Amino acid sequence: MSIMSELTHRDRVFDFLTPTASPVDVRHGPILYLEDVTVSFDGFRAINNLNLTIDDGELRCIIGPNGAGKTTMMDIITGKTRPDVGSVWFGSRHNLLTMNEPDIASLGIGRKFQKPTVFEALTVFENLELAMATDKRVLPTLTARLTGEAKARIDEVLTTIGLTDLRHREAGILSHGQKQWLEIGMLLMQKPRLLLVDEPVAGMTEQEMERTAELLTSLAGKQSVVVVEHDMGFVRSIARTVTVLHQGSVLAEGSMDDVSNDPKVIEVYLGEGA
Amino acid sequence: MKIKKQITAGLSALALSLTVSVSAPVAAADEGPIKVGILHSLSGTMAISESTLKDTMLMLIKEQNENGGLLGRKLEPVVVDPASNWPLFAEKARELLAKDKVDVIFGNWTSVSRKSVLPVVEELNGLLFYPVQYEGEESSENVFYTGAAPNQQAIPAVNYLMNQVGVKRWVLAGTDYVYPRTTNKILEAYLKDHGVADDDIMVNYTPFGHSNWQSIVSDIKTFGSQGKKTAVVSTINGDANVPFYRELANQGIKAEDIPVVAFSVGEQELSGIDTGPLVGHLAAWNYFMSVDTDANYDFIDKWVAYTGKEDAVTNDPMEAHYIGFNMWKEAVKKAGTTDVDAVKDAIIGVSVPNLTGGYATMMPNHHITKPVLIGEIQDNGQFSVVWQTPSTVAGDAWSDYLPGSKDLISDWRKPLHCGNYNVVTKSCGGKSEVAAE
Amino acid sequence: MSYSQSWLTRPFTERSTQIFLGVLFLAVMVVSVLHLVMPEGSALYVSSYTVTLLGKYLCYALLAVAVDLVWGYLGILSLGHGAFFALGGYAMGMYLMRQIGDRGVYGDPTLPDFMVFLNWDSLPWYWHGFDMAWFAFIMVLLAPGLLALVFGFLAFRSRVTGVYLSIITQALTFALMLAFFRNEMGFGGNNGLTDFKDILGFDLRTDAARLGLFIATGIALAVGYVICRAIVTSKLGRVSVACRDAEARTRFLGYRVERVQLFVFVVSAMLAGVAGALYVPQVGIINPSEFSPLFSIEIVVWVALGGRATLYGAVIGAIIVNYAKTVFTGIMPDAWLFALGALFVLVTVFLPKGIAGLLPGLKKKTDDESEAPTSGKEATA
Amino acid sequence: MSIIRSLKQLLIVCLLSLPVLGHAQANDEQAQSLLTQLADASYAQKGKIAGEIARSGDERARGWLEAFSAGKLAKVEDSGKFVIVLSNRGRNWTVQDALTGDDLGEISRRDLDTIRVNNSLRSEIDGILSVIDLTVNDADKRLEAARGLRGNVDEAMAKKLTELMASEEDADVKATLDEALAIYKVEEQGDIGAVKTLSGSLNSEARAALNSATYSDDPALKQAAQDALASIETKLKWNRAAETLYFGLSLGSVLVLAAIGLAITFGVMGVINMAHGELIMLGAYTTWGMQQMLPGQPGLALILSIPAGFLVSALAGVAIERSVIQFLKGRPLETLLATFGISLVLQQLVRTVISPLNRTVVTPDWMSGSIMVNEALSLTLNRLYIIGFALVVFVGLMLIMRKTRLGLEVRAVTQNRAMARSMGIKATKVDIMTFALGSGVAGLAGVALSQITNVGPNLGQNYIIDSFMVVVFGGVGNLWGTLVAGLSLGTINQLLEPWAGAVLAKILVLVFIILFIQKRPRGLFPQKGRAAEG
Repeated sequence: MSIMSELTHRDRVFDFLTPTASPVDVRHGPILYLEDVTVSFDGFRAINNLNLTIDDGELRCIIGPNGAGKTTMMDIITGKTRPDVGSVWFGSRHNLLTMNEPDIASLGIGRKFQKPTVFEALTVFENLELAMATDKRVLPTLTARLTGEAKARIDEVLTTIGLTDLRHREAGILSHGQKQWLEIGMLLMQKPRLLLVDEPVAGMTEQEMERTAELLTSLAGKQSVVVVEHDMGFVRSIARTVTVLHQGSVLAEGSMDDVSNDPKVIEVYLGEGA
Repeated sequence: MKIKKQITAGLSALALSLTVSVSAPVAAADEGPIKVGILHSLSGTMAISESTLKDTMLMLIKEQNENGGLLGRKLEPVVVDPASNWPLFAEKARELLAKDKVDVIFGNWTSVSRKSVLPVVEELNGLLFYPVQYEGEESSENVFYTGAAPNQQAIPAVNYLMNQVGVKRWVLAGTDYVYPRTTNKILEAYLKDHGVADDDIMVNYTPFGHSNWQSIVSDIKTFGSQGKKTAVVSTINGDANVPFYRELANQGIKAEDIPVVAFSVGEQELSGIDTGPLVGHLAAWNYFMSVDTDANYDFIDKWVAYTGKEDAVTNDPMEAHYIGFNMWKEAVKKAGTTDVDAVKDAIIGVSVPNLTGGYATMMPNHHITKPVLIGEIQDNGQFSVVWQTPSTVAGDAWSDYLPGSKDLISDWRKPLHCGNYNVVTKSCGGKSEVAAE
Repeated sequence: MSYSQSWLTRPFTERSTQIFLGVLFLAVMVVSVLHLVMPEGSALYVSSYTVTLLGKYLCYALLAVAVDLVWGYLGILSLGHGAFFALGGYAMGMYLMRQIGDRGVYGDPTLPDFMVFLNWDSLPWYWHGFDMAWFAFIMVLLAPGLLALVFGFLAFRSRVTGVYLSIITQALTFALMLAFFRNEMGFGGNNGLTDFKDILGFDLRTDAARLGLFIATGIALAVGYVICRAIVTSKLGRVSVACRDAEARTRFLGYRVERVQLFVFVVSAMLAGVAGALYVPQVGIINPSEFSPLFSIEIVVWVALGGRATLYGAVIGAIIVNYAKTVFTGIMPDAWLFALGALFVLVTVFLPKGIAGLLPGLKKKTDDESEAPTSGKEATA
Repeated sequence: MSIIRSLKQLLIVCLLSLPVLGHAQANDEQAQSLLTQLADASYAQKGKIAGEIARSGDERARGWLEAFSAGKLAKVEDSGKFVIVLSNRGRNWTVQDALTGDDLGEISRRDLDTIRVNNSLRSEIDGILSVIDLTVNDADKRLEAARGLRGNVDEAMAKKLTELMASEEDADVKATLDEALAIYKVEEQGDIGAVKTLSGSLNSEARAALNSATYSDDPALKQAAQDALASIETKLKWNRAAETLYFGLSLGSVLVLAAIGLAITFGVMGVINMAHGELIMLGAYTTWGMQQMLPGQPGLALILSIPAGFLVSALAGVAIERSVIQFLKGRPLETLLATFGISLVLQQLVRTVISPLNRTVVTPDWMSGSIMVNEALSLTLNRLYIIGFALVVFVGLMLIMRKTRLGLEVRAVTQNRAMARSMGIKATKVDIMTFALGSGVAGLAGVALSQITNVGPNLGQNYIIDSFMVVVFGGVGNLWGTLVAGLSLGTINQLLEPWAGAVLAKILVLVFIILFIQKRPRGLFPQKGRAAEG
């Protein structure tokens, strides 16, 4: 059936040329609400009535020990996991719980996985090309041509992530760090309103870390960024507001200094060198 | 109907009078070996049945060569493997005729393989000897059917059960393909002609290699327990038989209560079954290994010697090949050449001894005369003949019991020269271009 | 690759496609010429038997290309492509049956012989229209296409993947095989459809018709190959590879994975159908055994042998295996299954990239050739 | 059936003359002439002569009759001597002089004329023997005989039976004889009282008698008969239901047996083992081989084949694992292709080495036949054994996976290979063991299947697809799933078969599986964690 519908919209084949600014409604400030979200995997409560709001253009860091539910939270936001109860809203118009991954993605929520996942069989260039925000329905994709401006955009991102020389190498051969960068690059190509970044600096050198920090901070403002990270140093270097997750719910929230002095947090992090 | 009967009667009389005794003068120039194509599956599901037929042919050819070959030329077997794959049958037939230029082909077992080869043989004007009992409803100028037509197996068997055993209720059980379908159709018509009520006939079809017979056998059991003598007419094919008979035995159906008469179970199939529980069940063929004639015993000795297996068995299709080969041989001698058209004309009316102590004659409809034997399974995997037709029966290409074909006859001699001549409309239907020749 | 071209012209710029089309064209030409010009009996003469045989190989090649499209680029191992092949074949077979007209043995003007002799009084509804070539040819695409659409829609929507998908495709073709074996279905049961007379007015038994079919098959293969090439070199092709390697990631990029899969799957099924349709008139019979799961698995092995995700590899594989089959079943029948079996094992264990992997020269070159200019452009862009 | 009638007369005479039987002295001339008559007579006459032989009071008579009905009484062509065939296999038969009982060694089949017998004769002779048996002391034998008499009673015999009944003390025999008489009375005399006796009897002869009674012109009898039949029908319905269930279970257990090995190799190891069917086949051929090695004691051979079959297939499994699968770690779809190749090779190997023909595997007596729950419902023994066997195998596997070190290690390796390794588990060893186990179980399935289906090169192919369906339907990597899936699919199939027919039933089951997988892509019992994924 889907194919049929595709065929009927021949007139719109080229509408990927028109920029896809997501129609997210942020007049009431926050771009992401999570309300009393709970999800449990056979008995074990990964998320336990979690409440979280991210403001438009905010850069938020989320920390927490293993199993605090950080990744699960991202799964819920991106539609990979459905919560048992609770509501998740993108802006004040879109109920994310009623949508699937592609819809959510095209709404403007980009995600970077904890374990960098790029398309290893494709070249760096192609990876970015696929990520580019365009009409992603089947036939338009089939007949898609690469326009000059699109190429320009890709080159721009290539330079940002510093992979210009490797553009035609298969992504499979990249180092761990480079894959991290490529994936971030793919996020940029998506032009998302909200970036969910899971452990972006794992396996990166000091310099790379700094550049990542710069990049993320520079993004904030235009886009909202949620960073999940273990590396406290890195968090401190970028964080304005920090949320501490513990056992699936918010343990503390505030500036880095506040939370790091919070006894509860210290207790949780005891021995984790916070 | 009547006209047809007369014609066929006339034909057979004429044919029998044509019996050859002297062999034609041997061709002077030696034109290299005579090539005999053997088209039997050596791999795949049909290898079970067909590989022995290949060996039979090799044995016959070897023997013929030891006796100085044919027309002073050696016979050279050309063996190919259609691998139980029907399109491959057509391809291999083409290979034999077009590439290897064989003078004659002996081969095929399943109906579908024959149907697939048929157009090729007709197009390239080859000779095919088909050794297996089949559903009839076919007569090709290029094919000689040395196996039984329905009237040479099914109908006599049913007669036996009806008259000698007094069966009143019938189960027609078969594998779901064309041979059982047609045979059962013919039998149904025949039984109804003989006053069997509809609800005294139970028809059942199962897929190839069906292995779970529990409910069907128990149905048969209930069907058989209605007070009238019941028999099963089985056209169940190959592999499905073992589980079927096992289930019969285990559900305690004895041959004395509900005899099963099978048309596709021969010595070879039995060699794969524990026959103890089957004693008394029947089969209808034109030959049994147990037939008490010297010709047969000699054949068995040769076969055992050739295969080197003391327990090697012979069966009906092997005899069919034996007859077919000898007929072709005689026809070639008679025609003095292996030229297809000459042989085609020469072979009609040729008579050769069969293994059951009689003669087989090639009829103008390319079917042969055969005795019909009913045998009961013995505990040693052999059949003991309990009844047989007083004389041989001529194969009938077109059944009298099917509306589509009751008015059709086949006669490949001039002037008629037609595979399906309609005696009512007086016209040669279907392959009109063939008749035009 | 030259990303900026239109998707349909793009394949022609690749070296590999150019070579492939060239070789194919040459082969077809040579065979036809030798068949027509050379006198029979001369060493160079190509008999109509050989022509038909080659025609059959080309059908298998097209089928293999179809399988490679879904397996190589989409990562969907279909063990049921034989079903689409056979459906196409049956559509063609039904047309050919209707062409027989009253030349069947029973001389019935409309009913095929097998129906007459199973006492069918009238043509079943789904046989209507097949007396018209155009209708039949549409059905050749539609029948497999629709099956693929429905099946794929269900399967991909509920994200059935990997082994599970392979197994249910196998179940699909197995079920169809059993169904077509039933005589009640009205497709001739085990005997299938056979004894064809002529196609589009040409007598199938003439060498001319044979040659025609052979050339037609060659063209079909060329077109099919180009279409597949066009798809895999398009952005959609790259998305397919993306789905193959990281399905979840592709979803998070906003692509509807299940639709991509469905689209490619249906295209592949239609190609298989065309292959079947060309196969039937050349071998002269279509029967349910084409649905057998074993056949479908064998197809996959052709592809594996030739080399996944290259398309031309699939063609090479199909031709080599089937040529070997022809030879072996001729000279040493018993050895055939040993050889085939050994082939399966050796290829999968020692030759994971298949034969195509052995000639990287071709593949590598194509990439450089096609990328050099574009990369240049991008640098200056 | 005039033959039967005449026989019946004979029966009575021979019954009356029973005391004579045995005491009479041997009289060879008479015997020779009788046998000669028997040999030359037409089928119609043979019965009569058989009767005379029985009556002749020759103590060898019984032996002759038995040999005759078994088709093992033969005449040597030249000498005209009568012999009893001891072994009738091959071209030369070992025989024994029918009169003197001396061993005559082997005689070529050519020189022997077996005295032909057919079904009706055979049943006549059984009749004769059974009537003789009616007077023996062994109650079971009498019961057998009485059972055989139902439907074969006639006027003269009826009298005799009534006498016998009077003297009969065994209740079952008495009841059966009573039934036999009642059947006779209903059929011949339309006796309503007898109808009462028959009502509720599930015996087919009884039902037949009642059926015929419903056609009588006497309304009372007609009514009575119909009522009786009705009551029987309701009984039958329940029996049929039970029967269908039993059929379902037995088919299911076959599926479970075939699939359970795959549940290990495929489910636990993620190897798509297309050669699984051939491993089953090997087990079946082992059974055949065993029976060849131990001729004459199929039962023992079968028992021994259980460990042997396991071993053979397990070793084959190890060979496959070492030679191919170990190189295909983490490439499940490739294992499919490779193992498919192996399956082809194994098949052809059996064809060339052993034979393309099916092999005979004998069913031991204790496994053939069926236990009669009642006249209408009897459970076939071989299937009963297989159900049991399937359950035993299943429980055994469960214990191995749950309770043994191996099971623990297997689960560890499949959950997380690297982790297991680092904890000192030899992953390779575990792989070998697991695959061997799975293959061995396949071998066991083969041993069982040899009792219900062909033992031939194609045995495996017939079960491979079903096996995969069962495993996938049940949920890969879950033994319980396999059990439930197998049994339920079997039952569904058997429930559908009566109205859908065998073929359609199978198709419907397949379609059902396809749709089910749409709903639950991971099967009935999805596996947690790293499920065997493509």
